[in-house]
Amino acid sequence: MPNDTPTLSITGIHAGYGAVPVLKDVAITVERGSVVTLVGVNGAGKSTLIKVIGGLVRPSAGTIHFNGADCTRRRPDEMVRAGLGIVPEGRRLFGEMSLRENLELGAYARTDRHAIAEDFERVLTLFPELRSRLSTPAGSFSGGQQQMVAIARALMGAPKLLLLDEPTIGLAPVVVDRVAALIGEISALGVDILLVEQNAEVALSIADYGYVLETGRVVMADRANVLLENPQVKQAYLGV
Amino acid sequence: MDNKRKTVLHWGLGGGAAILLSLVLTDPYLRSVLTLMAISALLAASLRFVMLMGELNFALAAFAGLGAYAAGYMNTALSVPFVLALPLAGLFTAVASALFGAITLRAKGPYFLLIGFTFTEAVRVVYSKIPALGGTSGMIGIYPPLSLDDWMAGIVVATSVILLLGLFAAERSDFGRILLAIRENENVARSVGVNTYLCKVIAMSCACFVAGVAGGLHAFVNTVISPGDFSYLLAAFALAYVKVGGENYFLGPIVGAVVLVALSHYAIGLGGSEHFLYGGAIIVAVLLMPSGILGAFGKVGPRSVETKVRAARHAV
Amino acid sequence: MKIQLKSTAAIVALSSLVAPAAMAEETIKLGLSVPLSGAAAVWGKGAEFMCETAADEIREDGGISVGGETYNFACLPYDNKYNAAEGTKVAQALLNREGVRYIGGSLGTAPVKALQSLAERQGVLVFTVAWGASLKGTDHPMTFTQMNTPGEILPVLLRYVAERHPDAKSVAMLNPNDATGQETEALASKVWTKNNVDVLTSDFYERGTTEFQPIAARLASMNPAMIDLGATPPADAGAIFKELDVLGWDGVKIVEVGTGADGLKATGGAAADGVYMGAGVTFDGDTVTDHQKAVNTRAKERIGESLNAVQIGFYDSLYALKAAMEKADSIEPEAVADSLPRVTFRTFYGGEIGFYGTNIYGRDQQMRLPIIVTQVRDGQLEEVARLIP
Amino acid sequence: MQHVIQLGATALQIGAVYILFSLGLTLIFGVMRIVNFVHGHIFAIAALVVASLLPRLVEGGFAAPTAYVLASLAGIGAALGLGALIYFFGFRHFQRDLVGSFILSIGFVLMLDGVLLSLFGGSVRGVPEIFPGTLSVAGAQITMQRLFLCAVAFLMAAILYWALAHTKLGKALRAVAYDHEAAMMVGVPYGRIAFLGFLIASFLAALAGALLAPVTIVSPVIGTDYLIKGFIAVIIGGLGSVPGAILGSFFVACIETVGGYYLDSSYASIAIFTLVIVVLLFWPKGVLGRG
Repeated sequence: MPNDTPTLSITGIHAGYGAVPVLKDVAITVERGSVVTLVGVNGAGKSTLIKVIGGLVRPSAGTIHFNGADCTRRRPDEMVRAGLGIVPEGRRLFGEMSLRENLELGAYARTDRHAIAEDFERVLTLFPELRSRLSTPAGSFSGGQQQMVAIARALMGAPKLLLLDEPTIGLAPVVVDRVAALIGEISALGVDILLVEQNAEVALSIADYGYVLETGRVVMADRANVLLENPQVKQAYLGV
Repeated sequence: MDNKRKTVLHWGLGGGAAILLSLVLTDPYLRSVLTLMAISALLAASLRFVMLMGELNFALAAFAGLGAYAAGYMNTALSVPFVLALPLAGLFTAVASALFGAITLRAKGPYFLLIGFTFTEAVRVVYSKIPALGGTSGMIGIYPPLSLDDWMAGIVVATSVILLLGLFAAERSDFGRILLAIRENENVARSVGVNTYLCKVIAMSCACFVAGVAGGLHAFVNTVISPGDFSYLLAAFALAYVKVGGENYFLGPIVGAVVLVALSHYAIGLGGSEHFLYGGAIIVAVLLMPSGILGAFGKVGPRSVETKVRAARHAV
Repeated sequence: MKIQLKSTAAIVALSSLVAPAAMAEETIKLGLSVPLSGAAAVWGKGAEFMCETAADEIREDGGISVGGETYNFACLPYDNKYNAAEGTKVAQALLNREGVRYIGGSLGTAPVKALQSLAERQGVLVFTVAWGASLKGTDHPMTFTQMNTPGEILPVLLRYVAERHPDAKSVAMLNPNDATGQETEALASKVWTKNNVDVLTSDFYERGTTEFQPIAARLASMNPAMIDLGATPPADAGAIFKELDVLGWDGVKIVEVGTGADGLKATGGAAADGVYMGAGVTFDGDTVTDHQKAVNTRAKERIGESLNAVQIGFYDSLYALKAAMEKADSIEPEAVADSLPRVTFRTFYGGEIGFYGTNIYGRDQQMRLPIIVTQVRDGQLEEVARLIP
Repeated sequence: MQHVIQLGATALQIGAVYILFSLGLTLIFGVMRIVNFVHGHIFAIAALVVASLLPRLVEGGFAAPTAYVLASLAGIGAALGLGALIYFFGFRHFQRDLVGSFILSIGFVLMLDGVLLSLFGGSVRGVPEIFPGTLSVAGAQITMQRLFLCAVAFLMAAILYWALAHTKLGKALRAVAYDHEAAMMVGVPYGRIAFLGFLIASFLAALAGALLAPVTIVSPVIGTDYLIKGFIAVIIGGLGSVPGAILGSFFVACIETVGGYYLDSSYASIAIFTLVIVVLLFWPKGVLGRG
């Protein structure tokens, strides 16, 4: 691609709740065509960072550039319109609504009916097992299926960048593999990915680049395969 | 403990000054304003105590009414002396509120609030149906002993100071910390072995004891009570005192009561426009001073454990 | 504009706290404890208007002469919100802040009880339209009633209706669940029985009710010859008669202490026709004086409906006070209270009247007002009988 | 038998109004998580505008139905204006803050009490009948006016029900009610949806006011009774639940009708409150509330 500005570039982000600071001077870049992962333990500030990028939490300092435009104080719906897709921690499906309605809501910000219908088909091709259950309430799906629905819902927004917050948490190993494979497929479709994970092993094995977040600060940043070999990472996150 | 000594000093100075003021004031009108301020402060502090555990006790008006009617009935029909009627009214209210809480505290948030609201309105109809309580025209002749007549303002203020001190101690105790923990996350509190339901019922009962005594004081000060005195507006005003004063401070409801009661005594001369002014004051206070007068003017007096981890304002 | 004026008045009143002697000496402040907000606001507003009207008339007539000095009345209306707690606040403000020594009129049994309790301790003279029987009697030597109460109205009204409709031998009663309703109900069922009318049921409903269908269904199901709505406010009564009309009930309609046809017609429309009222005042017809018409026209502009007996009481009390002050040659409340039962004065209804009531209440504390039986006929309120006790 | 039908018809008519009223309360709670005490005044202002404009328009030569439609439009417009004002200067800043929004709504209630009283006076207003006549169904009597009211109320409830299920806005409202953050993350503009939800709720209340003006007592305090009944209905049905609001409204209307018929009506009020407590003993979040 001729355009080499990164898809997402955030610098010097400080954020928190009330007087409690959560993120301190965080900087992250997602280059075009890449899968980037952010690993860290519970409470490191990963979900807060997702909310900051998504526009749900206002940073007290710092800037966010998305697709080259300054999006620091955009509202969440503006971010989605600009091409951001979020798969939130815990799936957060609309449990009482049908699968079809969940997918339709994923395309809320779009108005191009034709393209939405195409994406609908494309998503169902990606998750063929969902096709027969379109009118089932999303809340009645199994954990793994809900994760698929959450990803499908985010893809319905035709994102340029997909934020995945702990997509493998609580899933059986087989399903974790499925999710990992999916991320590769989605990336191949031309969607950049920022994967936030506690499961560093899976995350670093599918990512191109990785960041390690500890108590609100980025403490390490390198190519994913390098981080995988890093003894500190190994000890702290890979249980080796 | 230097901090503790400072707290005791504050209470001694503040409470002492209030009691002294109630004794030296000779103007009957200013005395009546002062007693109303003290009773209002008690009601507001009672409301705030339940807010510590994250619930809005809108049945406050009903329980103040129960206290007032209990005190009034004991005094006029059973000839129970004033000094005994007052704590008994509080106890009666505490027991009644424990029963109420045992049923309703299974519900939370808006449900609990709205049940309180409907309970208040229902209890009022019940009073009006009981001739022994004076029906709708109210109960009259609730007099404290003649010898105490000149001291009533002092008695009211002193009782208020003692009860407020009790609430303050409870808030600062381990029990108070449990209530805050319940507000933060009830499930976490339960998971560490706290019987949260029981704690909530006890807290409700303690707060309503105070409300009941406040109601009893109201009955003895006014000598006349009617069902209309205990409409939901009483709780609404108490909430206004808490919010205007500053809900994060123990002194908040007291400051709010003093300011708004003074304001309402000014506004009473405005006839029908009183509501306009009172409503306006609440709106302005809530919109412009989200953490109340105390929040706006800095940290005055003993500050409650800062509890409310407010989520950062969502960009909505 | 109005608000501003009143605020100024309040500031003046407040500053009088600081400098009590600064007020003009020839003004006698009359406190009014009336509802100025909520459902009964229109009664309070009308009361305020009538007090001011009488005060203005008296001023134009040269005021009150006592001991060579000329005095005038000033009305201070305070909102008692119809409950005892606010009634106490109002009493404190009027008596202890404004230093009022006369209550020109008060409305609402609960707040008036609160007011009376404080006023009696301070020797303040109280006029009231409230009906609570406990407010009256020899225990309350400083209290006077400025309006007919059920004790005066019901015997006359109910006998008249029973005589007019000799075939109607059963009645269903409904009253608001408040002090006036309860007092009215207690007396009315006795009077009906005395007139050989069978009371089928006697119900209460909550003030503020807006859906009257169930109530009407219940009343109609008893199939009474008469329906007596007692102290039900006219607007509520109109709504009930309308629902009764829909249900096909047709009989004798009574609103014992109905005060005006406006509310009745507003909600009842044609169904209000034929209703008998015991406290209504009509401003149509030949007997109405120009003065009554003129005052009523101004009242309509100001409060939106015709004057009623409650509000007129706030006019009559001023003339009664003027007469008593001049007779006693004093503005001391005790002296004035002493002479009140012995004076006569010009009532708004026309004619000179005094006070009576010794045989019922033990003292002459009730204004000898005419008892007017009115009926709604073809949308107009007509006087059908008048009795001066 | 006849009185059973009459009672049923009465309950249905009263329930229809409570439905319009409580649907708004439940919608606002669902979307914004606030308890809106101003709802009664939104209702009252519509009724008051209709009641004061209608006689003037009729005097001015309009036919009664035309005048009624015009007055209703004005009333609903005024109510929506008030709703928008209250939203922008108040509730917008207090979304999902139960205590803050509640105290703010109490402030608005007090202020509007004063405003309505000084604008419209305290006196009761009569509104001429628009649709004269009564209908007799199996021995039960219903006025045409009430029938019209019922028809519109049920139509509105049906439209709302349908719209929530099938339109984009409806789905967005449900999504926001279910999980507002998740809704924001899929691109639902929360602020706009909340505002629209508030306006729709205000519209329902205003419509109820305009419909009720010709059949009931119109005074500045008219809203309080409906507010209490409406809240009871949504507590019983479950806050935020649309079918719950409908169920609760009928429940309240039935108790009020049957209780008012067999007991006297002030005991019926006590019965309603007692039953709320009983319901909550078994369903702490209302019958159809989320667990």
